[in-house]
Amino acid sequence: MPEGLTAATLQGGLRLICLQMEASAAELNELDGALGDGDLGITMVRGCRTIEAEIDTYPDDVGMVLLKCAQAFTRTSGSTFGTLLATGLMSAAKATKGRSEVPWRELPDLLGQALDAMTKRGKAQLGDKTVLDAVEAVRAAASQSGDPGAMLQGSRAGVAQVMDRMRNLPARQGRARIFGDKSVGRDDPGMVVLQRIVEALSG
Amino acid sequence: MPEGLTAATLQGGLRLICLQMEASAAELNELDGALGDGDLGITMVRGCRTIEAEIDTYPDDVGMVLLKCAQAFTRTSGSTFGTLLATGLMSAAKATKGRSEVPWRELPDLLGQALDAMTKRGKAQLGDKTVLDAVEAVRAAASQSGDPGAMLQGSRAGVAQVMDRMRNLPARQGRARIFGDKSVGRDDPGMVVLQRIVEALSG
Amino acid sequence: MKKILNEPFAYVDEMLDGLCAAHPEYYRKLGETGRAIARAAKPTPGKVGIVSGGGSGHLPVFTGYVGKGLLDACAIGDVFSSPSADQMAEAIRAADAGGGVLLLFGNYGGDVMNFEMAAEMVDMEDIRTATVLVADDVASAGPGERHRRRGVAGLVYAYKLAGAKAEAMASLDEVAAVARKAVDSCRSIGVALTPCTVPAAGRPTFEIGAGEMEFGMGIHGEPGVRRGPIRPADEIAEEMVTVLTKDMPLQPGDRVSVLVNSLGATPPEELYIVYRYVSRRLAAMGVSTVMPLVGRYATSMEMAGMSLTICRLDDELEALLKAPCDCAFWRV
Amino acid sequence: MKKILNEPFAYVDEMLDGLCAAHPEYYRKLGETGRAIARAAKPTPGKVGIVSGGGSGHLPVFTGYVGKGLLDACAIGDVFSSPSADQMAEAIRAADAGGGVLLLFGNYGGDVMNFEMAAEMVDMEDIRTATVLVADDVASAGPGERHRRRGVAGLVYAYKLAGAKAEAMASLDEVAAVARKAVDSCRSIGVALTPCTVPAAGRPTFEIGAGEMEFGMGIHGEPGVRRGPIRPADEIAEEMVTVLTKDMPLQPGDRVSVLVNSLGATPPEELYIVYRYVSRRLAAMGVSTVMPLVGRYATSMEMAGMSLTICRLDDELEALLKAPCDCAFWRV
Ligand SMILES: Nc1ncnc2c1ncn2[C@@H]1O[C@H](COP(=O)(O)OP(=O)(O)O)[C@@H](O)[C@H]1O
Ligand SMILES: Nc1ncnc2c1ncn2[C@@H]1O[C@H](COP(=O)(O)OP(=O)(O)O)[C@@H](O)[C@H]1O
Ligand SMILES: [Mg+2]
Ligand SMILES: [Mg+2]
Ligand SMILES: [Mg+2]
Ligand SMILES: [Mg+2]
Repeated sequence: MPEGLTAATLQGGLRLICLQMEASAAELNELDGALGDGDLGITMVRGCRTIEAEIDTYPDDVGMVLLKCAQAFTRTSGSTFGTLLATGLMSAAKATKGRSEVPWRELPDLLGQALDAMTKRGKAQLGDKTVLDAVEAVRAAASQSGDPGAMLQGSRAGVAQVMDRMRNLPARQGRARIFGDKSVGRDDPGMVVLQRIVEALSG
Repeated sequence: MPEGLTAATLQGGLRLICLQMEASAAELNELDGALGDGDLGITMVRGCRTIEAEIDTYPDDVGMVLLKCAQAFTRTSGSTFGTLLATGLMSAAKATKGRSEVPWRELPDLLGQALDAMTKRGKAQLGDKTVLDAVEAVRAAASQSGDPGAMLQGSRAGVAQVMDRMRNLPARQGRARIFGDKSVGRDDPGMVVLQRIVEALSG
Repeated sequence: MKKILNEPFAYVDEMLDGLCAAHPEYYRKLGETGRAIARAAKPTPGKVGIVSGGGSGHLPVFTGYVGKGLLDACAIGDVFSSPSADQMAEAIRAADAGGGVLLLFGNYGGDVMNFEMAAEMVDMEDIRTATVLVADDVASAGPGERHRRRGVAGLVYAYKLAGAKAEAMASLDEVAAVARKAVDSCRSIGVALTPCTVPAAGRPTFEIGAGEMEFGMGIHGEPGVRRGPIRPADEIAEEMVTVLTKDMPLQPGDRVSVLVNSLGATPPEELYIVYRYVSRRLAAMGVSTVMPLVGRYATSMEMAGMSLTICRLDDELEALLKAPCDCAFWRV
Repeated sequence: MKKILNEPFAYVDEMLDGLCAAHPEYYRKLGETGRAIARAAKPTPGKVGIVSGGGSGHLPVFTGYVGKGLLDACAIGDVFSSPSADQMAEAIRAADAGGGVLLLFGNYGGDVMNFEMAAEMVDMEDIRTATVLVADDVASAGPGERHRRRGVAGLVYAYKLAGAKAEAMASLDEVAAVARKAVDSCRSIGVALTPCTVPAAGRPTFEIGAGEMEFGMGIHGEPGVRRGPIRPADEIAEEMVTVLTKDMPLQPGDRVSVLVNSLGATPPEELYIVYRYVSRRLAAMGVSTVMPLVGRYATSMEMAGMSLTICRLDDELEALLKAPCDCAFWRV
């Protein structure tokens, strides 16, 4: 087992995520439909299908693979989540460009930088009950250990925790904000996407 | 009592008609509202108010009085009934221009000419369940006698008769035609106007 | 149907006040009745005048089309009601510049009667008039009874073509001949999805189920040829083209203009979806489309639905269609 | 809300097909995504390009305003959804003629994010961009937070004024400065009477009682400031003028243009009734109205309601407003 994230490991992970998104599309559309325009599943599926169609041609360069993933979303979606995801991926791509392996211990920093880029792009803050809070939970868990398996276990727990904590708060960003109190008691759909991704990766 | 219709007699009759139309406006609007645009009472009241406002200045010329009446309607209404009434009045005005008295026995011919003009204008036929049928009933009654009182009595009966006869036929002209079978069993609103006029004149 | 208005009986007069206030460079309200509108500019001496008119509630029809290359004056009735003969006569007088006046309007009983009467009035004042009725709605009578058809969006082509001819200083006979040719070359068919409400009446002009449409319905709610479930845009467009080209067959090599017109609430997005199909369909027949019009050209206030008009062109009509025109609602 | 369409997911692409088929002299679809539209004519070398974009369902906004004296290119999203950053980048590339490109669009989260990302993309290709957000809806945030306001019909003035400046071969900084001045000079407020339906969602954007209106509601159904019974047109107009002039006080002698805009179903008749009041009201304040716009300039498909925009003019803005422009929906 390599000491870090290789392009091959990344591709394996992407395949798992793509499978999961096909399975979760209806759930995500429905969650987003209750508080928004109902396209979150569509956004994820479109991006993932573009990735799947190209993945065999991806180069042995972690940064380039991440860039391709970012582009899969900027090409197929103008929805907030797609754009934020692309923003985060782009940030990580820049930091890893030209490298065929990235040590696991660099992951928390990469996630932190991605989070910064996403925060700047979306002008939301931690605590606003968005995907940002879930990303932060993953970053925090990843910084607790150098082992990818432990990172994933920690992320699962961390994301679940932050979702529990925020469930009864009103949404403060995006279309869901328009629905105000209707969002109280409901999970943020963007956080659910991250939860499904972590679940897919931890098998 | 003069041998015929003078401008003064005509003015007296007009005053009675104007009073009657104020009283019948709501009824006429309602009848027309069921099978059309509900403006028949408005049409009559607008024309009559214009007549009332000017009647004291009318000249001693039967034809000119009739012309003024016609103009009262062309000025205030574009609705079918107003235009047909004006057409009939105009025809009678032309035939009596410059005369201060018109013998009663000329009345059937004047009505016949007015009816022809109205028929030409509206492109309807006798039997189509319109005001034309009521005018024809008045003309027929007027030709039965040279006495204005008897003419009016005959007209009352004749109009009532033709209305009874047509009540269960469908409308074939104007907006009422659109309602088709809904018009069966209902009096034609234009015939009701003539009925009220005859009633007003026969006191 | 919700409306933004004041007193319903003031609807038309307030609308005309606003129209003339917003566009004094185009429209001038004539004194006596306030229900006749003429071009702001004085008529060119000798030019044939073109006058139209009818009930309100159809903007840009009728008043909106007063402008260079289109109408010279217009008489405006209450919503869906004919203006009076006096108002028409006033419009005719304003449009007269010595060359005679063409009365060009839709084939509705009240309008026909009143224009006839108005023509008699101005005839006594030595204003020569000619009358051409627009009767383009194929749903309203069979091909053998074309003179009984109602006038709908085909008015727009009649105004444009006759207006351009008049602007070229043609004689009254020539302008009337072009108007007649325009009417002969136009066929329209509409589909209604929702009714509208006449302000003074306060109730919808007809009732229709939530999932229904009526093919061939008239712009005032006159009954159409068939009511049924709303169908996909392409099927509606297909049926419209079929009906129109059955009534006026087109040959490969023919040139037409088409008007895809909203009755009011139907947005341009939907009109373009329909136009997309119509233009392909005509191209497949070998018919070329010239200067298509897509938008709200002849409406019924907030009614949802659309109409398709096909106007067959020859060299003369094509040139007239492309000639300049200018009013607050349309510029070529 | 009844619609004439085919597959809801094809709504936007079919609409764009029809738009480009009907007006090839104005609009050209760019290859890759089919969701970027540029002027049919090649850009003048050195001219600053102006690009806008946003969700569909607002015609003529955004795409309709691609044309001389207005926009150079536009990216088009699904109904009420931002286009992607790639589509925006494609529009920017098409608009670039070496003088840089102004990104001029409404202040909506998704559009802002994607335009930012697109600007970063083309920056790597050495295309210079400047961004100006239109944020004119006074109902959406207080005067202290103007940058948080949504962009609505004020877009039309921003396009027109910046577009005319760019046509005069001004620099990117100068064009951006005019756009900023336009945004600073515009205030809008809307009133909604009925919702509309996003085709893919198939249900109305909000619910509202039969006799109710919502003052200050956003064009996508964003909550407004007050819901209540529908009031007479003059009262609505009075409240609108009051709200706008409180936010942007006007002095006797000031010049403004006003846009009385339908959200879609509301017919021009009603807009003119409102304009009639607004113009008198402004005149009574000693404010003169220049080139008023009355019609459907920024819509939400078949939504009923209207908005009022006041744009305060100085000599420069007045001249730019009156400069020529030409697209399928608007010509000056
Ligand atoms: N400003 C923001 N910053 C960060 N995340 C946001 C922001 N707005 C929305 N989100 C996230 O995006 C999710 C919705 O994504 P998406 O459906 O793509 O939005 P839309 O379709 O409204 O553009 C939300 O559940 C939330 O997690
Ligand atoms: N073509 C016609 N010829 C003769 N009379 C007609 C014709 N059409 C309608 N009428 C008469 O006119 C009456 C309706 O008048 P009115 O309300 O003025 O019509 P509208 O408002 O539809 O123009 C009918 O009741 C009928 O008597
Ligand atoms: Mg969404
Ligand atoms: Mg979305
Ligand atoms: Mg009536
Ligand atoms: Mg009437």
